[in-house]
Amino acid sequence: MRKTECLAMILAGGQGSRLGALTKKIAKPAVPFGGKYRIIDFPLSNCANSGITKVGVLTQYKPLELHNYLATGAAWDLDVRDGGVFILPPYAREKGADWYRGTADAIYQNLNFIELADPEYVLILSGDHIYTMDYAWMLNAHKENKADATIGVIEVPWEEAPRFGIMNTDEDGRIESFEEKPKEPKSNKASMGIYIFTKDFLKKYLEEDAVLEDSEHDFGKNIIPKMLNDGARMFSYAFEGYWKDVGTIESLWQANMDLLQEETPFDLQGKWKIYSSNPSMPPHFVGADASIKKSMISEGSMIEGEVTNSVIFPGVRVGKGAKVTNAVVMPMTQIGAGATVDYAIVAQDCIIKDNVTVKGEPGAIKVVPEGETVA
Amino acid sequence: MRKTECLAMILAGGQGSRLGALTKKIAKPAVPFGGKYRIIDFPLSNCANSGITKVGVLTQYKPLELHNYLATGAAWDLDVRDGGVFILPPYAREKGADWYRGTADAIYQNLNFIELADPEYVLILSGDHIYTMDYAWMLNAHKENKADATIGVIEVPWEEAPRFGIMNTDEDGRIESFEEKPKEPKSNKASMGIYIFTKDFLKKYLEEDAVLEDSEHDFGKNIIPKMLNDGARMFSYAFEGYWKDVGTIESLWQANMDLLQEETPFDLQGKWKIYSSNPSMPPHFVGADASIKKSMISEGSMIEGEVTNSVIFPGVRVGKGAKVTNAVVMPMTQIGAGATVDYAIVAQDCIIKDNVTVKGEPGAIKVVPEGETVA
Amino acid sequence: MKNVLGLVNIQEDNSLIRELTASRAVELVPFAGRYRLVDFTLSSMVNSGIGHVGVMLPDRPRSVLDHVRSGKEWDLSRRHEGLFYLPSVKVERESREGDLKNFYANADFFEHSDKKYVLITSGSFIYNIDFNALMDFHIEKDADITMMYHVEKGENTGKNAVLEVNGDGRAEDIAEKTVVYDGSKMSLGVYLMEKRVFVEIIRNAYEHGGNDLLVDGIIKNAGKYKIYAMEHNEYVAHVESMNAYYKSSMDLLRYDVWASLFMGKNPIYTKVKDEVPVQYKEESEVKNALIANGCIVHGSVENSILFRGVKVGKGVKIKNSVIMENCDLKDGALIENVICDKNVVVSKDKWLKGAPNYPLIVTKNVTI
Amino acid sequence: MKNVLGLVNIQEDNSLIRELTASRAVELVPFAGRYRLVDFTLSSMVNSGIGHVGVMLPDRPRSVLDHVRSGKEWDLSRRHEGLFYLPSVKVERESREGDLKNFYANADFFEHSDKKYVLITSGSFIYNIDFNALMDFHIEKDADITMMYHVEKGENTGKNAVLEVNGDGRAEDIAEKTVVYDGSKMSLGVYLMEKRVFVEIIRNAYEHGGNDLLVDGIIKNAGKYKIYAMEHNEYVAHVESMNAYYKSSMDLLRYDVWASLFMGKNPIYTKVKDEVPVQYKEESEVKNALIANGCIVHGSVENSILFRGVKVGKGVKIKNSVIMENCDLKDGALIENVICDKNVVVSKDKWLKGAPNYPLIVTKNVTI
Repeated sequence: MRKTECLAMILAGGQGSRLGALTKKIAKPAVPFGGKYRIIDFPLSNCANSGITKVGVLTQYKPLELHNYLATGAAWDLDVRDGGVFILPPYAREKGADWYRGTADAIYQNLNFIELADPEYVLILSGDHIYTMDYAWMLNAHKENKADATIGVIEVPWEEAPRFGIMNTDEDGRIESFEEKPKEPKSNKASMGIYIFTKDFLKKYLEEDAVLEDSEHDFGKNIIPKMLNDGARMFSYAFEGYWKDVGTIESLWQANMDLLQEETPFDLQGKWKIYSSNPSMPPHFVGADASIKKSMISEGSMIEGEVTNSVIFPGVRVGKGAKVTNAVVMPMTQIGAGATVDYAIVAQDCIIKDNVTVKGEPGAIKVVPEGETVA
Repeated sequence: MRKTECLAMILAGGQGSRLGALTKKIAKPAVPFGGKYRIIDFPLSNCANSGITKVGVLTQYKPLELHNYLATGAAWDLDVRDGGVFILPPYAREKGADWYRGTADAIYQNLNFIELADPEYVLILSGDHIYTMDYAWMLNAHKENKADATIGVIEVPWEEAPRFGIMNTDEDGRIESFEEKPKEPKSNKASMGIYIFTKDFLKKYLEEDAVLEDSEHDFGKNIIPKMLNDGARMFSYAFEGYWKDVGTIESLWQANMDLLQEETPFDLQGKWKIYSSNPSMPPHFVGADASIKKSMISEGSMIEGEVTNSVIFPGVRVGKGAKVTNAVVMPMTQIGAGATVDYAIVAQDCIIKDNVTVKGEPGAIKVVPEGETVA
Repeated sequence: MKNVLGLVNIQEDNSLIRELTASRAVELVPFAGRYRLVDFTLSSMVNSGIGHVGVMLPDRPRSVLDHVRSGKEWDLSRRHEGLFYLPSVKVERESREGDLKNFYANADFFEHSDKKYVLITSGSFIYNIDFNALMDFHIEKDADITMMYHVEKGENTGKNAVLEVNGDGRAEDIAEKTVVYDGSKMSLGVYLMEKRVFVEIIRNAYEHGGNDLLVDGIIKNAGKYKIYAMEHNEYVAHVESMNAYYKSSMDLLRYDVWASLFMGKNPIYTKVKDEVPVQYKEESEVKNALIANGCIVHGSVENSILFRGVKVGKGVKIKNSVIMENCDLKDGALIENVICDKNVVVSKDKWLKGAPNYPLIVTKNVTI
Repeated sequence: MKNVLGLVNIQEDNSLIRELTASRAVELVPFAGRYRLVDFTLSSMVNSGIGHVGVMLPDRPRSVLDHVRSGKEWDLSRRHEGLFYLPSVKVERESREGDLKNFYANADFFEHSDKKYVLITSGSFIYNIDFNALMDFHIEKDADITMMYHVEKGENTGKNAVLEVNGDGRAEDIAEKTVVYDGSKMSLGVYLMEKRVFVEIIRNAYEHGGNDLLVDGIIKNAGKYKIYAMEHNEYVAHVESMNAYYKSSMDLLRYDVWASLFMGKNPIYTKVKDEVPVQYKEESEVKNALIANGCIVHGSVENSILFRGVKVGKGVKIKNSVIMENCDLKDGALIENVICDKNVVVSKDKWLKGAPNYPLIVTKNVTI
């Protein structure tokens, strides 16, 4: 049996309440993004491309729908011997079921899963971020530094630093202190919520934290500060490139729009492919009166109207004379003839009837929830 | 998308307390049986051979170990598009987590899984039985009878009938009444715990039953009697052949011994193969002083002693001069030189030291639990 | 359809569309923006519930092996049954042409299969068929062999079998023609029969010197077996000539054809490439087109099909053309009535123009 | 080993064990009760973390395709990378023998691969190797090419390459011999090198008229490249003759050989058949034997290997023999010093006896 060197655990979040209407029927990681992907395709593809084949996905809600989407993990080529994608909802145990009380508690409750896989290192990821990253390099740095913990950091504009968890490091990258949302930041290195821990080290801290009554069982608030306090060898790993939190409607919309720039935020055509469960649809059909500009359009769609500055997912129909601008239109949605959609996210399986207008504005994106009919 | 015509749900039971020491570390369906199989290989292989490719496995305990064993379902060729094996533990929902309160409640709690699969029929199976059966024939009978429910029955010796749920049927096989463990049975047709329901019909009864406070939420005790009471079209489907409950230590041992008869209880060499997750081990090694009689021995074992009337699983070592009789020895267990094992079940990964004796007797089979060392 | 063995016939008969088949069997010619011809019959079989499918390997098998691989995309990478390849067998002192020798060489394999029926199809037809209806028809008619046909509209050139069918569905005549006239019943190269009949036919035909399953196995036996034929009245194309290829491609630009082939309940599967959605840039203009994922469009596209990964530079104009995978059309290029095979590069400001209905064909990997 | 492309060489050179290779390539000869020779190198590659493996298809590819199929059992049925077949390419007017022409015909494929290294192995060696150690050695020595060898005990006939290696591990001489003497360093047919070096070698060797990778690619270039060789000191066998086959089979009846090949941390994978455990009946007697699942044993077996699904009737005596899959030895049969290929039936009370060390060979599907 080949040993799992590094096991990935994706914190796929709670109810995703900041995404509101989009997570009514599906878990946050399954929310569509970028014309054909789901948010979770990014960390999963990063894992596959980094050679990490065993991945646990921790989710509180709607695990079945997620299970159906992830299936055997074949889409990400993770259906390998000793690998695979495992959905880990908080299920009933001998002592009864507990909700995940925080990010650290979610990992704690799945320590038996980790022990079964028996890795040397555990990579903890967040399910809310869009980025491409080779975790193998970060793991190498962790090993070279003989670190207990390595935390992915990205330099953010100084004025935004107070919104993040900020790492203060020495010149070797060793973390000297950590401040959660500091008013006067000493550094602009923000934690990306990507951690590599040496397994036994992590286990010890999770077990200690689990019994503390006044802990919020959160990595950023409790675990990391405690580790630093104890003088553990903790290093930062600097990431450069596009990295975007899509935990809110506005940021999800903006991240979709980012893909339409002349220079896309990461090399979409490159070797680092983002894999996705494929819908087996034909090339999209463009009608005789269509107009498409500055947009991304996926397979199986049928465009007869005007699409500008928008992201269109598989199986969408845009009727004659319809105008779709600054919009994200998710799979299988139909937009009727003469309808107008502007500054909006229209979720899956919606019907926008003929000549209807769905209009938001910058900073107040209009959302049509899954399965709705707008007449 | 191909539609799932018939979805199978395997009730993989509670803590399997009647199997005691054997289910300390693994769920009952994962208990080894027959020299290389696990109990759940039988219903799963029956499903695969019957053309049923989507299977839910309902278990309360140790779902991770079971998940690891079932993996992608590839061993049973169930890793197909629109198919697969789904482990369904009682996980946390919006209203908090509930234990499965009975067989019917277990299905009720997974109605959303059933709705997602959207089958016309639901086949409900038990995870404690060893038998080979083509469910496709039973499904045909269900359709031809335009039945609401079809129940698999087997004729048992009249004197044993009081231990079973007994079906009284008319000459067309339509069930007229049902008695749970009748003192004076009117028929010897015992329920096998195999049900086919038309999905909508089942759903209605499960939803009605779920809110009844005095119900035990059990198919045999509550659901079936209520359906009969309402005059539903319920038919029996007669099964002929080997069918054995392995829910107790004695019956598990006996069912293993049944395989050693001159005429095996079902055609082990036939077309109806029992699939199993394969350990990739070589042919077993028989030493120069070994003696093997009336036994089943699997791959990867090394036999140097005497094995008589026993079932030996993969990777077992039987040392020189050891005597193993009337025993079931599960994977990777080592039996030292000169040791004696008689009327016993030795679970996985045990070590029986040299010259030690493990001895039970008929009716009082000795059990060595998983991972123990007997010195 | 659990008791049916599927067999996909790959003939490598590339006489009529030579430009596209220099490096591949005709069944592996790219079509419809992301597919190969063989995808259509393979997907139809799988969608009909056939789980054991043999694909014949031509003498030059690389194009088949590269595309079909393990069969995973058709859900045919299985432990039991699933996909298998029928290698072309080199019989010593064998000089016969045709598909019969390959079937004959594998006859023992068919004989040992535990399936009751075989469904033989050709890898070069374009359709999306549920074969369950064919099986019902076959059983209802108590036929020995059941074929399928399509009533052709307009004239169609290329080697095709044409049927005469009576009111009951019985095939009264089967003949191979080089032109199919309007209203003729064109065979779809589909044969359903019991395995026992199939083995009897190929043994008999081959051992009496035959070459071809259709001619020597079916046509010459028309008196001996009860042959029925069932109509398929949705879209069908048979790519037997460059003209037919171009015409069928242009057919796809009609919404009803596109929707009936691809958007019904049964998808057509193909090798997945994980390409990104099409990126349309500021100045793009697109009308009446099929555009596959992975394309980047700066210029204008009209009445055309772009395969996966095509780059359309600024000011490029594409009209009435089929541009295959990974072609790179540099700024200012003009392309009209052209079929570009894979990986063609058209340099800046170059013009390429064919005649209407006589497209110019640019072979693979060429830079112009 | 993510940056390594694995290539399994299948040569179909069946000159020396002709009786077992009439219907299969030598690499597909059954061995050790449930495996084929090629399983050993394929499993070693996969266990070493190589996920992209090409298997060369011989002219008669059926035995390879039937066994390896989609590669699923080796975990090589993948969407990306995984298993691929290198078809034997028929170059027109090509009369050369040897493996070089196949490598040459696929040179463009290797060139386009994004892997840095290639590991070429032969499908006819029996070993269980972790190639990670080889890669470490290759990098440490800064070698152009690294081979592997085994120090032979006793004399071994058959065509084998023998190395002279200096204290640093540098190969000072490589020669092809027909007898390998006690203490010689026998090549395991393993070559690790950068892809760029590999393509250079096959292009150069083929274009200058070469036939054989070892002779024309490696031996003749021994001065040009830095060739190192690493020892593998666990069990190795090379089946180059019927004698070697029989001897290696008997080797497996030593517990240490069986345990070192199969019971370490890396399993050997093969096609799974879901056979039941061996059923020993009342009167069975078995000593010093390897018995595969699916066998039913009524009689006595000594110093022998039974493959999957062998039936041993009452009163049957088997001694010093290798009995392959699904043989049926009826009551009272006597078998000594025999190798039975698959599906052999030995009738009631028949005797079959070879000489010690010169086993009698019974070919496939025969009834005696």
